[in-house]
Order: sequence, then C-alpha cells, then structure tokens
Amino acid sequence: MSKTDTPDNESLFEAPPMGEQERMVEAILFATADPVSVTELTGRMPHGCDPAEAIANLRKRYEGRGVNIVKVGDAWAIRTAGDLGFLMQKETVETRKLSRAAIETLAIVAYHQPVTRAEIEEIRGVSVSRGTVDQLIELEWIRFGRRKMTPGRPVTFVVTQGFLDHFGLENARDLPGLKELRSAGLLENRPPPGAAALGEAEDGDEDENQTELFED
Amino acid sequence: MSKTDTPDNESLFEAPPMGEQERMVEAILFATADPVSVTELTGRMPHGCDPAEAIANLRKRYEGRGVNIVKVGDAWAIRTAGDLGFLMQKETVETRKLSRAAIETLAIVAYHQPVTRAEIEEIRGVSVSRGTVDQLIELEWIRFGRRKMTPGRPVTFVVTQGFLDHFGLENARDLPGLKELRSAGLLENRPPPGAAALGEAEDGDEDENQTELFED
Amino acid sequence: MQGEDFQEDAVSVSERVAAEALIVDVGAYEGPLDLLLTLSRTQKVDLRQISILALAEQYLAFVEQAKRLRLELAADYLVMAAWLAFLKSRLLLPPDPSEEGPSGEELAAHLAFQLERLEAMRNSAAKLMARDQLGRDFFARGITEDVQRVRRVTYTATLLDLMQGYARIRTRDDFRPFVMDRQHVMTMEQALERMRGLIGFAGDWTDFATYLPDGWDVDPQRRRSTTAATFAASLELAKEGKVEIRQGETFAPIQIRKKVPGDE
Repeated sequence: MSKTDTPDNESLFEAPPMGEQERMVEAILFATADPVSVTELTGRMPHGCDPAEAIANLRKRYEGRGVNIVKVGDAWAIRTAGDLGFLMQKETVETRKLSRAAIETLAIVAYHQPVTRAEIEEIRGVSVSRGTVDQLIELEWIRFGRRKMTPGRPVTFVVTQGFLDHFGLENARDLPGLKELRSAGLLENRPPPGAAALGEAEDGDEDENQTELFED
Repeated sequence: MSKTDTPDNESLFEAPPMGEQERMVEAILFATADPVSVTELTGRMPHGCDPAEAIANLRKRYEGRGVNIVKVGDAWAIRTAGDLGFLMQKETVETRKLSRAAIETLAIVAYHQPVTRAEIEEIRGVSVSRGTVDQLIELEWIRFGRRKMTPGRPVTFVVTQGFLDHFGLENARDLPGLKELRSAGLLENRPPPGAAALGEAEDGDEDENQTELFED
Repeated sequence: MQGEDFQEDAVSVSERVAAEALIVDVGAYEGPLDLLLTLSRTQKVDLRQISILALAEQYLAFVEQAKRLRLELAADYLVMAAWLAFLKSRLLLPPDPSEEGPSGEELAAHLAFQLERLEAMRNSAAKLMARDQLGRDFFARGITEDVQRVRRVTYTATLLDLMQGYARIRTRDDFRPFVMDRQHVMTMEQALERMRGLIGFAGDWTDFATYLPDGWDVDPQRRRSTTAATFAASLELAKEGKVEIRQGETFAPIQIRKKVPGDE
C-alpha cells in the first residue's frame, strides 16, 4: 500500500495495509444482519481502501467454514453454512405460512420482472388480491419498479435484495431454471392472438428494464 | 473424544471431527442472538462433541482478526475487535450519553453488587430517582438480584451480562481500576455509625452472590 | 374423465367419486385456468402435446356436472365455458377463409401456452420454496451491533465514564477541597507568613491592598480569598501587637503600619 512508485497519485493519508482492510470488512460484515454494499463499505472505511479486493480475500478465507461470505445482489453478507441449519432450530422464527397465491405471485414477479399486476393476473388466470401483494411487500420481497410505458402507465413489481438474501441468490439471474424457462419461451409475454399491437409496445419496454435488472 | 480407552462408554455415533465442531461452534455463535454457554453448545451440537476445545481453537483462529471470540460472563460470543469500533459509528444513529446520575448509579451497582437502593443512596449522597433505575433496567444493564437478608428484605441490584457485554468486560471483576481503587481504600463501603451489624450481614450475602455471579 | 359421456348410469362408481371430488373441490381451484391445468393432468401427456379439444370437452362436462349438482359457479367459469365451446366449434369445423380473427389452432395454441406457462411458474415457485431459506436453513448475524438499535434512542456510556463517575463519588468528600481548590485559595497561615516578612519594611501608613500578592488580583475567586486571608492575618498581627490598623470611614481604604514598641 505504501509503495513509492506512484508518489503523485498518493492520497494524503495512506490506505491501511490489505490485511487491515480485511479486518475492517470482516468487522463491518459481522456487525450487521443485512447485506452491505461495496459503496457503503467504501464510505465507512478509511480513504483509499479497496473493499472489493478485501472481500475477495475474505471470501476465500471463509470458504468451507461455519459461516461464509455471500453475495446478495450488489452487496455482501455473512451467512451460516447451509449444511449447519440443523444446529439452529432454536433460532428459526416461525414465519407466516405463505398462501399458494402468494408463493405463485412471488415466483411470477421473480421470473417475469418487471411485471404488472395485469400480467400476473394473466399468467395465473385469476385476479390478484390486494392482500397477496401487500403481504409480499410487507415481507420486503417485492417492491414497486418503474411504470411501464404502455397505455395507463401501470406500475410494475420487481423483487428486492431482501428476496435474494432470503433465498440465497447472488442475483435474479440465478433463479432456478431461469435459462430453461427463457429458452422454452415461457417467460415471453406472448399476447393472445389478435392483440399484437399492444404486445409489441410491452416487449420493447420489457427488454429495456430487463437489462437494467439483470445486469451483474 | 472417541478414544478407545473407554470402549464401553463409547457413544453409538462418533463425534464429528474437531474441524467440523469448530464450524458448528462458529455458526452457532454467529447466528445466536445472545452469548452462548458451553452447556448450551453441548446441548445443541451432536453427541460427543467438545465445544470447549472447539471454542479454544476458534478463539485462536480469530486472534487478531476483525472480530474475536470473547467470553461474556460464562458464555461466548463473537464481537468486533476493540480497535475497529470506529467503523460502526455510522450505524449508531441516535445515541445519547447517559446522565451523570445514571452513570454514577450504574458504577455503584457494578462495583458494589449486589447493592440495595438505600446503599446506592448512601454512597451517592443523594436519593436515586425511580427513573434512573428504570432506565438502567430498561437498558438491560442492571437487574434485580436476590433480596438481602436484612430487615425489610430489600431488593438488590446487580449488573447483567448485557452490561459486561457493552463495556467489553468478561466479568465485573475486570472493571479497570477496581483493584487500584480498592488498594487506595476508596471502595470501603463504610456503614454509617451504629450500623455495624447491617454491614456484616451485607458482606456475608455479597460473597454468596458473587460466587453465583462470577463463576467461570 | 370421459368427455361428454358423463351420464350417471354410464360411469363406474370410482369415476363418479373422482368426478364428485372434482366438483366438490371447486372452491379449491383458483379460477378456470387452474381447473383446466388440473384437468389437463388427467391426459398424462406433456403439456405441449395436450389435446386442447379434449380438454375443452372435459371442462364443459365439468361445468355441466356442476350445474346438475346445482353448484354455484363463479361467472368466470361460465365465461370460460362459453369461450371453450366457441373454441371447440372452431377446432371441429373446417376453417372458413372469410372469417376474421385468429383461427381455432391459434387460440388453442395460446391456451396451451398459458397452461404451460402457469405450470412452469408453479414448478418454479416450488423450486424457489425448496431452496435453503434465510432464517430456516441458513442464518444471519444474531447479535447485530447496530441496525436493530438504529431507530431507537440508545444511551451509551464508556468504561471511562463509569470509572470517572465512580471516582467522582468516592473522592468527593475526601479529596475534592484539596485537589480542586488549593490553587485558588490562600490560607490565613500563608498570608500571615507573608505579612510577617513584609511588615518590617512598612514604617508608615500603607494601603492594605498593597500587601496583596501579585497575580492574585485578577481572578475574583483568588482576590476574595487572598483579601480575606490577608485581612485576617492583619487582625492576627494587630492582636499580637505588631501592627496598627485604621480606616477613615466606611468603605475607605484600610491602612496598616508597623507598631513601634513603646509608641503608645
């Protein structure tokens, strides 16, 4: 860190050595239950630190241990190893059992995001009750996304970082079977025969949003 | 654990290897909301495990890291290394300093536990407001101890594990300067003239409770 | 299910039980599409090869049966029945080139797509819920140092606060007067010693104030202390017969001079 080869670019204060930066990241990640973004780490650590490198090192260090460093969206968290869940029965909080409607709605939002209420209803073939959406929002698993550029500018739903965290997903691309579903055309918003014009407008917008959501 | 010198006492299942036990302890200490005693660890881990040894190993492993395995009372927890506390500042949003009355009362309880309200007032020289005691109890830094075996059987106050935790103490005996203060004769809890009998009773009771509180 | 042959006398007991179970469970279906998906499973084929015509017939038979049992069916079940009857007629009749709109095949393909998509989402939901879940299979930090307290007002104290608080109480009575005030206090003994040294040179009447030591006249506390001490020392010296004191009138300067022995 304190090499003299770039004297002009040096910060006024030298960054702490990488070992020290690892300790800092370790302390910050351990201190909180929620994932911490690299941006936040940078903000909290002394000037000149490189949290991304520290995380990479730390991640290796915790490989195979009782707790691991996991990626959640663009943030990082420490979580107990999946195989040790049996030790933790005391800690499990009885979660409210989700209705089938809620589970399906959640899956549809996750796989089709950003998705409007009308689209969810079309896929499920029934109307989505307010309570179902409310419950998922309350769980902080879905949230409102951007409005669609279609007539009426309906709001969309997308999944949250909390959703990724809860289901141990690095990002929404890691959803089980996502690729297969896509290649089978089952994630297309195929309009019913005779309603092509509307469908095209939707498609264009969807691509735009998808790029934004699914980028690494 | 699975030595062959006591073949008859052998468990039906062999204990997991020590490395695996360390992982388990690591995960439990990480995920549990309170410090965990060895007894509790034994209860949660598979039969035949030796959590004490696993803790000792783990403690070494975390030496000098961003978080450490620390003893809190007779239990164990993972804690941020003392020198990295500054990293946590961003997240403590609205903290207020304890009032002077509260600090003094807390200090008296810490140094003199178990101590009655009357004794606190005697030491402070002013009456202790109900609000001060309530606040300390609410903060979970003090709690009710056993009643004293003196006339009126007054309740006593003792410090909690949360207190030890907050101040980074393994037990109340570690209070810095306690010995120094004592050798300077500043800790003599002189009973008011004519109350010698009360004083004696206190001492006897104090020892009893100390044992209970401070055992390792 | 046997399509349209849903005559009571023509079905076996087990089939009737199955049919009735289907009917009785009508409340368990989440709408016509859900029911269609369930019915389609009885065809025991890949959804992509499903016979939409057979499915439409099953559905219509179901609705007929429900009517016969006088079950209340929600409006959308009846709408779907009407639509499927239309679809069925389109699929059975040869296409009419003059007719506008999508063909029967297109409509059937879309229904098949909808069923397949719904089933895919059901399977995905199941896979999702089968994943390890936070708080059930893997766990977050149990002791968070901050986040949970963020919203509340928290009270903190450091070990130093505690120590200082304790030291404050324990040393208040014994040490404080000496430790805290000594440098701002002049005792009468100190003043007396000083006066004894100075008085030998004071042959004539001199303002008492000139005996005050340098540097003690700025800070009010020190000035008060030194004035009182020096005055008390003067009285003491007067008592000893070493000095004389006089004051012209109230609040006038107090003057001191050395008493010459025999000068009465």
